[in-house]
Amino acid sequence: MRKPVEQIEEATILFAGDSGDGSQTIGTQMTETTALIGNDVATLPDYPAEIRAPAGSIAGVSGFQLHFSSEQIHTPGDLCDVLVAMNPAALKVHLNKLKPNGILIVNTDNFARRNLRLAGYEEDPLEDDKLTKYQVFRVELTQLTRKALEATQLSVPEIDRCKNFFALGMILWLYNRPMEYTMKWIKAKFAKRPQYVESNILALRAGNTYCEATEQFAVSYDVKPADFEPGTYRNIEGNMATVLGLVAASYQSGLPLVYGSYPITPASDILHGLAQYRNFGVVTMQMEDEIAAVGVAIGAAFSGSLGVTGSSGPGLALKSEAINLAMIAELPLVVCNIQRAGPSTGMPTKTEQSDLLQMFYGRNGESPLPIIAPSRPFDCFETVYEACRIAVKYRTPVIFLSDLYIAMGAEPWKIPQLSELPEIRPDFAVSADTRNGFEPYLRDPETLARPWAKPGTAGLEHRIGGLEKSDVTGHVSYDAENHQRMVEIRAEKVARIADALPPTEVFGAPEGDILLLGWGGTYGAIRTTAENCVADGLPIAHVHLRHLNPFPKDLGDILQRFKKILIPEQNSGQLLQLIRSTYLIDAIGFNKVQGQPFHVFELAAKIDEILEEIGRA
Amino acid sequence: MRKPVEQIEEATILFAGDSGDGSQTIGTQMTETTALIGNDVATLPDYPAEIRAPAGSIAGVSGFQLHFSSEQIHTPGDLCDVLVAMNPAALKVHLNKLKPNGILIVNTDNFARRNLRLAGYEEDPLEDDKLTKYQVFRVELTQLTRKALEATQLSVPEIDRCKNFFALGMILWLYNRPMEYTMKWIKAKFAKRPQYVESNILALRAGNTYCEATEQFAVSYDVKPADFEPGTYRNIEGNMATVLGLVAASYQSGLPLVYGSYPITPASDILHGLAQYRNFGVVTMQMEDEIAAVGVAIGAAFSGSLGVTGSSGPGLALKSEAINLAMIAELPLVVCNIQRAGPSTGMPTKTEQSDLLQMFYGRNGESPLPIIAPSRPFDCFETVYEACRIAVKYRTPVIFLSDLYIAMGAEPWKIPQLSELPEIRPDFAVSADTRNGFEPYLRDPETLARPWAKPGTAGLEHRIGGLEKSDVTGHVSYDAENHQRMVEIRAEKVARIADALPPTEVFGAPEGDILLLGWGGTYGAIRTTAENCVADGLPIAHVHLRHLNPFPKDLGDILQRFKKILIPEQNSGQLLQLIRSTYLIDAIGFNKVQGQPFHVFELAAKIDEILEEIGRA
Amino acid sequence: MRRKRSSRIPAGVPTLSKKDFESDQDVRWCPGCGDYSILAQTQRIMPELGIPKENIVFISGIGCSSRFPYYMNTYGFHTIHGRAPTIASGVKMANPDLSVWVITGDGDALSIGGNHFIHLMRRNFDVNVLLFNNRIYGLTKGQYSPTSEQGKQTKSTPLGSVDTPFNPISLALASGATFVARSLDRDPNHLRAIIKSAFEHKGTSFIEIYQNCNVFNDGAFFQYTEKDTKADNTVILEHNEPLVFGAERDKGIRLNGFQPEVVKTTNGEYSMDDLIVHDQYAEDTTLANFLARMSDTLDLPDPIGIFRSIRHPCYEDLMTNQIRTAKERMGEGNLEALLNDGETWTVS
Amino acid sequence: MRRKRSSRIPAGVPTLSKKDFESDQDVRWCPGCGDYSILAQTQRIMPELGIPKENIVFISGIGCSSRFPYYMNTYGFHTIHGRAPTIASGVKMANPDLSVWVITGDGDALSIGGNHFIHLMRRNFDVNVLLFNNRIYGLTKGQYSPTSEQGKQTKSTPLGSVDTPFNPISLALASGATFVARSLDRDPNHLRAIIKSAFEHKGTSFIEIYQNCNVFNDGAFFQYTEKDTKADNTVILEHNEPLVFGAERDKGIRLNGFQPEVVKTTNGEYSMDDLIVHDQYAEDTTLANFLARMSDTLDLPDPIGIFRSIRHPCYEDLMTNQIRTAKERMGEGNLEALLNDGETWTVS
Ligand SMILES: Cc1ncc(C[n+]2csc(CCOP(=O)(O)OP(=O)(O)O)c2C)c(N)n1
Ligand SMILES: Cc1ncc(C[n+]2csc(CCOP(=O)(O)OP(=O)(O)O)c2C)c(N)n1
Ligand code: SF4
Ligand code: SF4
Ligand SMILES: [Mg+2]
Ligand SMILES: [Mg+2]
Repeated sequence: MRKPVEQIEEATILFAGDSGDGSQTIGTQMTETTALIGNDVATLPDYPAEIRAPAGSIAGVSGFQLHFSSEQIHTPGDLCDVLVAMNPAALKVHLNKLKPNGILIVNTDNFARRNLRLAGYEEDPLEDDKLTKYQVFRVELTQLTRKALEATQLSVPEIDRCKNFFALGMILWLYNRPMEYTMKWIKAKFAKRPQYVESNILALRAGNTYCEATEQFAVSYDVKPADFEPGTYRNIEGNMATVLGLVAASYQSGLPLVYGSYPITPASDILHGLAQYRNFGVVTMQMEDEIAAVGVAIGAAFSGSLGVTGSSGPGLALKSEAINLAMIAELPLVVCNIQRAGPSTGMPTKTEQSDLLQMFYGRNGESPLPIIAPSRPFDCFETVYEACRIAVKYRTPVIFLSDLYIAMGAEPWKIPQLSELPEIRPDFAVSADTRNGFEPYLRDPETLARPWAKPGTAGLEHRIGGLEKSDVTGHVSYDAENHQRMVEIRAEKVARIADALPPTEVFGAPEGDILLLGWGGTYGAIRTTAENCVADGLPIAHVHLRHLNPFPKDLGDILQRFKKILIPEQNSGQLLQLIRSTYLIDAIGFNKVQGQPFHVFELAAKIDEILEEIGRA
Repeated sequence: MRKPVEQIEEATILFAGDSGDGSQTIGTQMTETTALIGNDVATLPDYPAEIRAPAGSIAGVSGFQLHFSSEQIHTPGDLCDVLVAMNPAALKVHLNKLKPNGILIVNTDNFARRNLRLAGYEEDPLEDDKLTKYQVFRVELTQLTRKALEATQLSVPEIDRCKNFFALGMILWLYNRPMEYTMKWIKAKFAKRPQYVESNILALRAGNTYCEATEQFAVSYDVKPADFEPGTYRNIEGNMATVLGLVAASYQSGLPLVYGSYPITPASDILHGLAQYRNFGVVTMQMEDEIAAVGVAIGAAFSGSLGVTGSSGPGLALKSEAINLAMIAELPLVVCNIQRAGPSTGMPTKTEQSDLLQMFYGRNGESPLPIIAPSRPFDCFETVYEACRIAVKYRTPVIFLSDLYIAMGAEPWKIPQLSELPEIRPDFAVSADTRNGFEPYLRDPETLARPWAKPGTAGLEHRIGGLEKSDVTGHVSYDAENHQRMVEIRAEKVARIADALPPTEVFGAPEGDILLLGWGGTYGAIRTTAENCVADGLPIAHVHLRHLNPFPKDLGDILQRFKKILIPEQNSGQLLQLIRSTYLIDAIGFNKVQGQPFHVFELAAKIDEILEEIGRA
Repeated sequence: MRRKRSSRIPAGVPTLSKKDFESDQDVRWCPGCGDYSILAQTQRIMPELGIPKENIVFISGIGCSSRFPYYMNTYGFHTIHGRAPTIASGVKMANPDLSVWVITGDGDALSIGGNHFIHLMRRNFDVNVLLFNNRIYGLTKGQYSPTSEQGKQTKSTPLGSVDTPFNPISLALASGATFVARSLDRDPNHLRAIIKSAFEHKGTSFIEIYQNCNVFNDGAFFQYTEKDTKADNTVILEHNEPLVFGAERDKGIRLNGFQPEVVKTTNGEYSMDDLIVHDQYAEDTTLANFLARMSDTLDLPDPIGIFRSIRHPCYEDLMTNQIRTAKERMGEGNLEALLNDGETWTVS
Repeated sequence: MRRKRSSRIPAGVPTLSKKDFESDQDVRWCPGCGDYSILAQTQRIMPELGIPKENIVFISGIGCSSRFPYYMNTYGFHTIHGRAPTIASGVKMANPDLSVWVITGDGDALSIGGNHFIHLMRRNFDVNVLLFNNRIYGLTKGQYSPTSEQGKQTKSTPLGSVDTPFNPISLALASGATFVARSLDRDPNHLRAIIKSAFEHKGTSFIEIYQNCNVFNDGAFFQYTEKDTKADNTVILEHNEPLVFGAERDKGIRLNGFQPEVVKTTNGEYSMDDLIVHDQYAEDTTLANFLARMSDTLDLPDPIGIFRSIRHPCYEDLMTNQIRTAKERMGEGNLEALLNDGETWTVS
């Protein structure tokens, strides 16, 4: 008879194992299925260092955390209800993330002496009593999988590679999810290798029936669909949303997209993604280095295409001189920086927000640029589209400042209607409408944008370059007053972008004790914290900035309405710096520079601390 | 009979002509002579664009301004007493710098139609009455020179090239200066071309006697020697002082100097200067680009040499990734940035202070570096020496932030005694003094500096790199807490430099209405202004920062003691930004971004304006 | 002549003259600079190329030579030091119909820009590269460059430079350049002819132009450019012609094994048939490499003319083909479909 | 063997073993990666070089291959992408007594680091460069590299790459490299021998090592490394030996004019004497260039071994000489005198 099913609101599962164990695969599959049956989901893949570590070692552990709920959620969750540990190293690394009394599933077949030593365990943790505060399920995953697949013609290594699906089968059972989506995926994935289709599906089923059959689990759980606003949804990662946003901007503006890049973690997937869309006329150029990558994008922009380049911190450092050229040449250009943990090579597979000031100031001379940042995976679509719109409208390079956490995280995305996408009008110059012939630096009085005249247009032949140019004519000029004027115009042009921005959304109390001010990938943790506070009736609000340069015009007023401004950042206080100097407000920083996202409980604790100070609670 | 001599306190002379006219040469000679007879001097060479402009054109005008006095002075002067205009273009460009009733000497032979047109004059300015408010001296400089040299065997072009010395002869007479020093210089300079020695000396004498003989000048002037504190002096340009400071640091520390560079205006002269000193063991490497230039300096530092690299803004942008490597590797390195007008290629021959924030933040991740700036030409010596001292003591790259104005300006320098130079101790690691063998990231508890173990030292073999490293051992680490700790340690190490800094010198009122806060090349103009205010009994003071990161510990208190903080900068307000965010003070910026230094009258006017506001005067 | 993409002037439209290619900016180089001649020859040859000037783009880096675009009344971009090849690649990729010209110097192309230079060659974009080699840094007032002879005394090397110079022709060949040539600022006719062939070549065309910097490196090439010495120190390369040189054209170059030697063709011992015959269309670069090195390692005369001219597919064409075939196979991209691609679900 | 600066182990001191060169860090490459073999051969050959390990420095850029220094128990610097040659140049210049090794990959050395690579070659610092050529970007998980064959399908080029690859040997030769060789991760004995010769060569030594990336580009070089195909697809270069290859060593390469051809040496028509004889000490690079291109443009077998090995002065020695002679001429620098140099005046 069917085992009892318990209704719960949400759950967090962490799949962890050796890089080779396929935790990322089953994590993604569980996410897909869960999203498809209507839960809200948020994920956090946690890769080991770029380079493959020895099998079974601590450094080789790869994890995938999935949080799903019948309510709206914004983070992959602080602690987990279920931890699937495929080997001792995975247990060692992730046990601290499992809630007390949480479910721990271990593959006992991998707990041989050698594995234990590799993980740095003196003796077998499964033996001693360290695990008593959890519900431990010891499963001979390898053996069971082999048994299930013995009929197949596959070699033992091949069979063992299927054990992750056995684990997935168990989890699907545990949360009452259908196997069909995964089976569909397996069939597509191994279309060319039918024997693998069979084997993986066998393993999946085996894991599922194992739970049904054995006494292991008394109950299973069900999480009802969340209520989303009507629309068509898909699950999407940040980098993929960025890819789609760029293609959309090209499609809607009619400007062919030329993406110049040089591979670097975590930006490479944007190059890989865009390279798929030649049928959209997308040109991707993998160049010899980051300088060449931005160079081709600038050249393309000069030719009248949508020039885009993308990289991460170290690459941005190299691009800075050329970006500065595009700035003074006033050409539309979109520069994507998918931040990772620095400084220098740093920790390339970990997340951080420490390039903000580099984007503001990492160029010689006075070189103001618009900077905008996405707040969550699906927001990359809208934000990068906005970057393209601003670049084209104002004829300026725009920095799209994403980060590894958003780039690799996934969540459901309500697919927009094309009609909802703002218009992007290239408005190329077609004729010289001034008495003095074509004047490449004669500006639009409203936006201060200069004309975009592409080669091939008769009568608009002109020369631009990196030397200071005289207002209107664009000829080289060393004139003192002209230089002052041009420096001011370039600053003013960026400042005016704020004129056309919508009012800033303030979540929570319109005024009160604490304003949580954030930007980028910290959105999920901050918003969840704010929601909890608001639910507790605390006078707290959350503002999340998409536009970092220029700041929204109403920001100053909003800041005035709160006793304390708390700025959580995954750096040592960069937005903090800018807010303090701009508004002369004694804002407080809450800084975590660990390559890991904020936990909601960390933020909550900080807020309590501040409330203490200002004498509440 | 000798004409009357009038005693005056100071004078400012501007030599201006076509690039080919040799104004720089005679300007420098007048400076040398004037300094040698004991006046205080300050100079401002004003070059045309890098590239040679058509003879006689506005763009081709080259000027050299000299200010000398019997008192201490700090600037080349706002307006001039004498303008020597060798052609109409020079007149056009510089006439506005001549004081009312000032002396204007023009070479009438160059005022033919063609020259006038080139200078954009409708009709001859010497004809109309625009010049009535000046004492105009029309001299057939070319003809007179040819007459004086007709006896020589030289060709007419050769002869004409001597006319600048004719002009110098006149000026020397006008200010009662001896010709001997110039003659000595001419003899040395043309040692291999005796005919030129003769011709130039003839021209010099001719100019001199011309004044004596003709009615042109009724009186001549005399400026008594200034009283300098006892010592031996020489006249020195900023870049030359930088060269000497680097050689001195190498000499005193015993660390061989390796200077890696790639030519760029205005930093090239440091490379040229250092290349002269092979006998000091100085290695200069002109590399393929700025990245290679900083690369060899880093390699040299790793090998135990004094690694130094130098460039200007665009070059610094390119070096930023590698500087970041040196930062995380914690190697001593000195990075010289001789700022020029940006953004991008900008105006390479003009001065600016707009790279300050680039030096602070132009690197990915959290990458704090010490930044120090010289305030005047001779100060480059002490400041770059200090940069070397800090780099070696704290094992960190240090930014030496000079600018074109200081680099090319000249003034008398009291040559220091070697005994006055602070000690620089390499303190190389010689043995592994820990139980666990050598630990490359085990720090000095006071400075937080790590050991400097150079290859070749047995037993200290170790590996470093750009990936995050674990505290103490220096092994690669992706550990979350370790990363946070390392980020904090690197920041703290830089912060601690302030512990050992002397108290900040406050010139003028210890407290009061306005504090003029400056850094770098604005020293002269600000100090002169402050001196005038103080003389007028105004409650005004001047603090000039050498250390920009970290700020002196007492700066905060000092700022508190004034009603208004005025920060004059040749940028759009970069130090201003840092001061506002650090001290939450509503400091005011006074910003001039014109490629030209501040004038004292500009600053004075701004101060009056502020005093108005706060209701004084 | 090979087909070019650059769209030509429709018949009937009045053809252009040198004047049409002169911009309104006054030319700023030192009097006597070799750059003037190169500019003049370029402006003179342009009308003969038969493309409207709005379809022409000159892109340069930084240096005296790189001021060039300001003086051409076409589209132009004076970019940053060493990066012109990258920007030119972007321009050409974005609009293959444009006629794209890169103007660069020995420092710009071979020092800071060395990497972009070699990668441009291997990608074979249909652009023309004019390298003004004056063996010095002119704009920064006289430091040695990667083509300066070893031991050169300059501002930055008072005791002489210690590095061995690059041979730009060898470097271009090794990088896979499909058109490699050398010409002289002081031989206007030859220079114009070479520029024209470069234009007609489909693929990256590289021309090294010996250029005199009379201020900082005067006479660097006089042995190759001046009447009295030219004939004995240079050999003019002509396809299918033997390597003959000398004022009396009585000297030739012969090969035994891999060892070349100079022989007299007049004393009966050797005839023209014994000499190396130039083949600029050879796919294999052995001969071209030999010619490139003749004057430095073998002190034979210096070859002037076209070393290599072969047809390889261009980057922009291959990329454009990928786009065309992708559209054929998958159909013109449809954004709506793309956004709704993959597993989706609908909430109503 | 030529004299080296690297100070040798004094007689009597116990010589070292492979173990001495293994660091305490566990090696992190994918199981089966060719890098393991290269590391092992390097660690095995080190003791034979007879220099104390504290005088050895390994410098790398970024890439899988560039992790190498962490595993060598010598001084090491894992720098930034493409810049290892510059840092190595600084290390060697600052202390010519050190034995300096550059470890790099095809992307590190030829893509982002291409410019430093060619400039290192022309400066001829006495450093040894080991380029692990796996024709792919390993660390970033499989994009094509500048040595990947045209049309290569990778993550970043799903429809195939459109650029023609570099030939690293040609590029090194064109840059003036004085020692150029090729070896294989799967031929330990040959690899060790080549590494040793590279060390013994005074000047920049460049070794291209074919390395298998079994994860992202498996089998790229199997035709050259595997038993069954090796003999017919490679020719082993030996100084003064004819170019003979084939399982039966019955095939040879002969030249007529500049046209090479493969001939049978057993059917009587041709003998060994007709074949091209390798001369690795030739100053002129014509032969070396021909060998470098044999397999790409002429589809002849791929040469393995030393292409070129000649003696040129090293940058660091020329610079050191300038310093020595300057000191001789002007005397040891005296700071006091320097500061007081030129026109001075005294105020008392
Ligand atoms: C990033 C950067 N580094 C250095 C410079 C300074 N610079 C300008 S041109 C040049 C070299 C010029 O030499 P070359 O390319 O041979 O051109 P030429 O002036 O000789 O025609 C240098 C070093 C610069 N403008 N930008
Ligand atoms: C400035 C910069 N750009 C890009 C990267 C990303 N990256 C690291 S290694 C690498 C290429 C590795 O390929 P290769 O040099 O062939 O080494 P392999 O991994 O194949 O051994 C790239 C693009 C980086 N670390 N730094
Ligand atoms: S410096 Fe030389 S290259 Fe530059 S313009 Fe003058 S002569 Fe020509
Ligand atoms: S990715 Fe390739 S090169 Fe890198 S370690 Fe794995 S097998 Fe070796
Ligand atoms: Mg040059
Ligand atoms: Mg590789």
